[in-house]
Amino acid sequence: MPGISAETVPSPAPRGKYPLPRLTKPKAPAGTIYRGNVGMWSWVLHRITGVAIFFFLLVHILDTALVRVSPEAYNAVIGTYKNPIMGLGEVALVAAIGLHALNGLRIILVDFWAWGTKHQKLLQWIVVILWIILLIGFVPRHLMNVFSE
Amino acid sequence: MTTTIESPRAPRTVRRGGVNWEKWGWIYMRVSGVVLVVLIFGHLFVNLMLGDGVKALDFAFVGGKLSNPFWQIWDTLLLWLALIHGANGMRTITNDYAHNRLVGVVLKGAILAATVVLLILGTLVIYTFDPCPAGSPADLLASFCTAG
Amino acid sequence: MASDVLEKKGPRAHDAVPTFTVTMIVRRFDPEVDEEPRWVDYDLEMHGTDRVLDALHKIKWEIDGSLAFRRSCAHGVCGSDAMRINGRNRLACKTLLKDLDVSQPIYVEALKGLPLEKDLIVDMEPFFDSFRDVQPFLMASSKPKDGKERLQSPEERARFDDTTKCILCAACTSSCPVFWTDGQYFGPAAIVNAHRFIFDSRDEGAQVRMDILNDKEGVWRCRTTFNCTDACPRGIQVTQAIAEVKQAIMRGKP
Amino acid sequence: MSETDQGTIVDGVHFHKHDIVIVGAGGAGMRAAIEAGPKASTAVISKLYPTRSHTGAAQGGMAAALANVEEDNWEWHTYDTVKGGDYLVDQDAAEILAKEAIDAVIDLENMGLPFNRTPEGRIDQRRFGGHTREHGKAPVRRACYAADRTGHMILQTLYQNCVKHGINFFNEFYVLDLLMTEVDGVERPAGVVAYELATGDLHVFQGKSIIFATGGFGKIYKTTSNAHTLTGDGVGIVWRKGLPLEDMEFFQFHPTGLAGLGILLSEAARGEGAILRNSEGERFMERYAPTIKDLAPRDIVARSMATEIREGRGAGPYKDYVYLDITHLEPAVIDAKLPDITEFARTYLGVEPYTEPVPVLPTAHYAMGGIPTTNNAEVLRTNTETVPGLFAAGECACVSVHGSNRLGTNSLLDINVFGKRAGNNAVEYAKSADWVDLPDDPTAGVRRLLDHVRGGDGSERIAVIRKELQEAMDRNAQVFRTDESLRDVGDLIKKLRARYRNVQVQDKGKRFNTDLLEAVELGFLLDLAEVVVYSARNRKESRGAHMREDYPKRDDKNLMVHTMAYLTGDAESAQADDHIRLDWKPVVVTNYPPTERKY
Ligand SMILES: Cc1cc2nc3c(=O)[nH]c(=O)nc-3n(C[C@H](O)[C@H](O)[C@H](O)COP(=O)(O)OP(=O)(O)OC[C@H]3O[C@@H](n4cnc5c(N)ncnc54)[C@H](O)[C@@H]3O)c2cc1C
Ligand code: HEM
Ligand code: SF4
Ligand code: F3S
Ligand code: FES
Repeated sequence: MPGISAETVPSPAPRGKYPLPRLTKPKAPAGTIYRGNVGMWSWVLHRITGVAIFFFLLVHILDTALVRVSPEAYNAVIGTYKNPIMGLGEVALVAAIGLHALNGLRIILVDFWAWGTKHQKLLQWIVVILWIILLIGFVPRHLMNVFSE
Repeated sequence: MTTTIESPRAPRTVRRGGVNWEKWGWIYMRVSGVVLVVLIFGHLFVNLMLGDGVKALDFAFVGGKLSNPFWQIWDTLLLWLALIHGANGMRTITNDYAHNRLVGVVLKGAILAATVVLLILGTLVIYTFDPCPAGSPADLLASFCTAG
Repeated sequence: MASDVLEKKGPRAHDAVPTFTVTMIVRRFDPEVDEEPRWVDYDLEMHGTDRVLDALHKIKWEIDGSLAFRRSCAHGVCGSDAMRINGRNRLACKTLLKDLDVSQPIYVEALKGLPLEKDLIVDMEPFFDSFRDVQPFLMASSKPKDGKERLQSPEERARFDDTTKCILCAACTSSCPVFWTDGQYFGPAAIVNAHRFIFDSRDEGAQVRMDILNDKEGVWRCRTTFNCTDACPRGIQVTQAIAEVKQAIMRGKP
Repeated sequence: MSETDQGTIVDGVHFHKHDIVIVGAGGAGMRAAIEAGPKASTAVISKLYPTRSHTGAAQGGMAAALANVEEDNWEWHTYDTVKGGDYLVDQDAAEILAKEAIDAVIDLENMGLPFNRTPEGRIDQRRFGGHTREHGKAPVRRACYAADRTGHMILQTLYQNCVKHGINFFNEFYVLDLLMTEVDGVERPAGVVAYELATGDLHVFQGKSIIFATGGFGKIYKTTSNAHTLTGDGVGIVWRKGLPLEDMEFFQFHPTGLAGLGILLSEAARGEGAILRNSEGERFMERYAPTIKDLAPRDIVARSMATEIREGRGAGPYKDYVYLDITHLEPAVIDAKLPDITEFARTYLGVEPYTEPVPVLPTAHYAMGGIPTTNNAEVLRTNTETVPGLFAAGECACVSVHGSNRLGTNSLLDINVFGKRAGNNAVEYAKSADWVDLPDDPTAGVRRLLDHVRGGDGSERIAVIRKELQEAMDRNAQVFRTDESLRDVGDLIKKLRARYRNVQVQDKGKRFNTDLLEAVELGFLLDLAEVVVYSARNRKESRGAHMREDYPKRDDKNLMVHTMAYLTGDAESAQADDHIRLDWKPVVVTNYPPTERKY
C-alpha cells in the first residue's frame, strides 16, 4: 500500500461531538411501526429465541449439576420436566431452538453466499417449511410420551 | 424491538486498538452455530425422542450417558459452545440496548460471571461425576453399577 | 397564439386518469410550539399519476404553507425526500399514490433514528458524519504517467457499479433496526460508500476503510435484516454489499 | 449547520471571514472549491446539501475530444459548439472549452469518477446531438459517460473530493444578498448575506473573492427538467445589484421530457440509437435534418417535434406528444447504458420501454444566458469592465460558450472547465487583494427583503402566482414565440409582480421556514421571467433556441450580438421599460464566420 495509510488522509472529525439534542425529545404520539422486511421480523424472533434459550441453558446446567448432589435430588427435579405443563414448555423450547437454529443457518448462508443474499426471501420460506416439518416430527411423538400412562 | 429512538446522538465510543472482538465474535457465532446444530439436535434427539422420550430421563439415564467418554466429550462441547455462543449473543444485545454505560458494564459483568461459573461447574460435573455413588438405592442407578 | 398547440391543451396524461380523494395523515412537529409531534389529517383530491410528493405540495401550497419537508429534483435522483410512508422508508417523489392503498389513509412521517427537526425534516449531520468517516474518496498515490486516465477494464468497473448509485438519501440507514437501537452503528449507507471504493481497482485505501469498518460500530453490527435493501430507492443490493465488505475484512483484502 | 463554526455573533448576526466565498455547491461550485480549498481559506454556502444539487440529475455525458474510440480533436469540438450555438458563441471561449475539456475529464477520472470503459480500459464515449466529425460530416463519439448517471457521478466525485480536502460547507444556507462597497469609486464585492434555514439566523460572509455558482432558473417554466430548487437566486441577486445579464432570451427546451411531467430522458437515448416517431410511426427527423437525423441539436429537434404536433401528426388521444422509440435496442444494452431513464418511464408513466415507445414532449431545460463573465470567470459590469473579485461559473454564468443553443454534454463540461478557472482565478485574486470593508449594517438589505415578503396583506398565495407565471411562460415564451405572445406574458408578469407584494407567508416561525423562502424564490423567478421575456421581445430574429415566428430568419447583419440587460431605475416600477435597459455586446468570432446552419 504505497504511501497510503490512515494517517496520510485527513482524519475524520472526532466522534462523540454531537451536542445533546436541542429539543426535548418528542414524546407521543409515537410513529408507526416499521413495516419491515421478513428479514426484520425473523431477526426479532431470532433475538427473542436466543435470549430464551440462553436463560433455559443457565437453568438446565444448574439442574443437571444436581447429579453431583445425589440421585434423589436430580430425579426430584427432573421429575418436574415430565409433567404435562412442562411437556408443553419443552415443545416451546424445541420450537424456539428449532427456529433459532434454522434461522441461524439461513443467516450463515446469507453471510457467506451471494446466492443466499439474492434469494433471501426464498430462504426465509425454506426456514419456515423446515421448521414446520421439524415440529411435525417432534411434537406428536413428544406429547405422546408426556401424556402416556 | 422495532421501536425507535428519536435522538441517537450519544457519543460514539472511540475505536481501534486491541484485539478485534467484534470480528472474532461474529465468526465464532457462525462456526459455533453450525456445530451446535449437530450437538443440540443430537442431544435433543437422544434425550427426548429415543425410547420413551422425556419419560426416560432420570439419574440412571444420565449416569449411563456420562460414563461414556463419547457423551462426555459431546456434552462438554455442547456446554462450552452453547454457553459462550449464548453469552456472546447476550453481550451483543446488551450493547444494542444498554445506552447507559454503567448499566451496560453491570449487565455484561453479570453475563460474564454467570458464564464463567457455569462453565466451571458444568465441566466439573461432567468429569467428576460418579455414576454409582455409594449408598444410593440401586434402583436409582444405572444398571451397570450393580453388575460390577 | 404562438405555440398553443403545444401548451394550451397541455399534455393530457392527467385527463385520462380519474381523480380520487385520499386522506394523508402527516406526523407534524413544530419545534417552536409543540411539545410533541402530532398527527394531522388532510383530505386531498389527487390524480392517478400523482406522487406522495405532489400530495405534500398540495398541502403546502393550498392548505398549510408551514408544512416543512425537503425536496429538490422530484424524480428520485437527489435524495432529499426520504421519509416514512405507510411504515416504510421511501422517497416521496418516487412513490405513486396509486401504488398505495388509497382507500386507507396514507401515513407520512419523518425518518426515524435521526433527530427530528420539524415536520418531515430530520437532522442529517449524524448520517453524513458516518459517510465522511469511511473516507469516501479515491486514494491513489500515483498519477498515470502519460497524463491520461487510469486504465480499468469493464469487468473491474462492473465490480462496484451497484454501490456507485447511492444518492445518500438515508432511507437505508434509518430503516435499519440496529441503527435505531442507539444510532451509533455506521449504518448501511456508509458501508455502501466504503464498498464503492474498497472494490474499485484503482483505489489503494481499501485497508484503511476496512480497518474503520472492522469495528464495534462497523459491519459486524449488521444482522442481515434486509430492511435497507428493501428501502433503497436506487435498488442497490445493500445487504449484499455489506456481506461483501465483511468477507473482504475476513480475507484481509478486497 | 454543517461542519463549521457559528462565526462571531454580533447582535444576533453571525460574521464569518474567508478569503474565498463560493455560493452554490453544484458541479461548478464544488469544482471551484477543490481548486480553492487547499490554497486559501474557503467557505462554500449552499441552500441544499451539496449532493442534492441538480448537477446530479444530469444523465448523458460530458464532451471531450479524447479520441478514445474514434478519431476526434478539439478543433472539431469547437466548431460543433459554435455551430450548435447558432454562431452566437464567443469563439475564443469555445476554444478554451474544447481544449480544456480533455484535462477536465482526466481530472475527474483521476479524482475517482467511475466512467464506463472501453475493452482496452479507457474511458468510453458515446454519440450526442450536434457532435460531429470533420465539421458536420457524421456523428462522432465524444461524450464521456457513466451509464445515464454522468451528472450523479460528477456530483458525487466532486463532493467526495471536497470531503477529502476538508472543505467548509454551510449547507442549507440561502444566500440572499451580495454586499458591494465602493472603493476608490468602484463598487467591489465585500461579501454575501445568507439565511440559515435551520434557525432563521442571518450570516454575513466576508470574502475577498466571491464566486457565484448557483445554477439555472428553469422553474420560470411549468414543464421543466429542472429541480424545484432551481429558482435562479444567484442570477436574481446579481441582477438586483444592477449588474447586467446576458442573452437571457435563450432558454433551451430539451426535446425528450416525459410527456406531462417534464422529467428528462437523456439525449443519450438517441445517442445509443433511439428514434423519434410521430403518430404514423414515421422517423420524422429524416425530413428536418437528413444528415444527423435524431442527433440534431436540441433546438432543431424540439422545433421539429412541435411542428409535427401542430400539423396533426402528434400521437396519443389528443395528438399532443410524439414517441421516443428504443424498442429495437437489446434489453441488455438498455440496462447497461440507459438504466435510469427507462426506470423513469416505468415509474412515472407506467410505460415499458423495452416494448413500448415512450411519450415525450419538449421540456424547459437549460438557461444559456446568465451572469456575463470573461473567459477567466470574472463577472462583467459592462461589455468590457469586470467587477474585481466577483466570479461566476456554471449554469448561472454566461461566458458565452453556448451561444443561443447549448450542445448536449457541453454543460457538464462548462461547469468543470469554468468552475476550475473560477477557483484558480479567485485564489490568484485573493492573494493580492485587500479586504473590502463591509457596508454599515450589512444585513439591512436582506431584512428589508424578508420584511417585504412578510409584510403584505397576505391575500395572494405563493403557489397560485407561481403557477400562473409558469403556465403563461409555457404557453407564450416556449419553443415558438411571437411579439404578441411575449407581450401577453409580459403583461401578466407585470400583474403578478404587483400581486406578489401581497404574498402570504403562512409560516411565522424561524426554524426551517421553507414557506418564507419559497416566497423569496418566487420574487427571483418573477424578476428573471421579466428579463427573459423583455429580452426575447427585443430580439427580432430567430436564432438557436429563440424562435420568433414573426421573424423566422436569422439576422446576422443586425443581431449577431449578445443581449445585455441592465436593471435601471426603480425595480418596483410596473412597466418593464421603466427599469430594464438593453444593450448589445459583440460576439467574438475567430475561425468560423457565420454561415447557414444545416444538419
Ligand atoms: C435533467 C438534466 C439533465 C442534464 N443532462 C446533462 C448532460 O447529460 N450533459 C450536460 O453537459 N449537461 C446536462 N445538464 C445540464 C447540467 O447538468 C447543468 O447545467 C449543470 O449541472 C449546472 O451545474 P451548476 O453547478 O451550475 O448548478 P447546480 O448543480 O444546479 O447547483 C446549484 C447550486 O447552487 C446552490 N444555490 C442556488 N441558489 C442558492 C442560494 N440562494 N444560496 C445558496 N446556494 C444556492 C444550490 O444549492 C446548488 O448547490 C442536464 C440538466 C438537467 C436538468
Ligand atoms: C442450534 C444451533 C444454533 C445456531 C445455528 C445458532 C446460530 C446463531 C447465529 C448465526 C447467531 C448470530 C446472529 C446474527 O449475528 O445475526 C446467533 C445469535 C444468538 N444465539 Fe444462536 N445459534 C444456535 C444456538 C443457540 C443457543 C443454544 C443459544 C443460547 C444459549 C443461542 C443464543 C443466541 C443469542 C442470545 C444470540 C444473539 C441474538 C442477537 O444478537 O440478536 N443460540 N445464533
Ligand atoms: S444505499 Fe440506497 S437507501 Fe442508502 S443512502 Fe444510498 S441510495 Fe439511499
Ligand atoms: S437493515 Fe441493518 S441489519 Fe444489516 S441488512 Fe441492512 S444494515
Ligand atoms: S426530490 Fe429528489 S429524490 Fe425526491
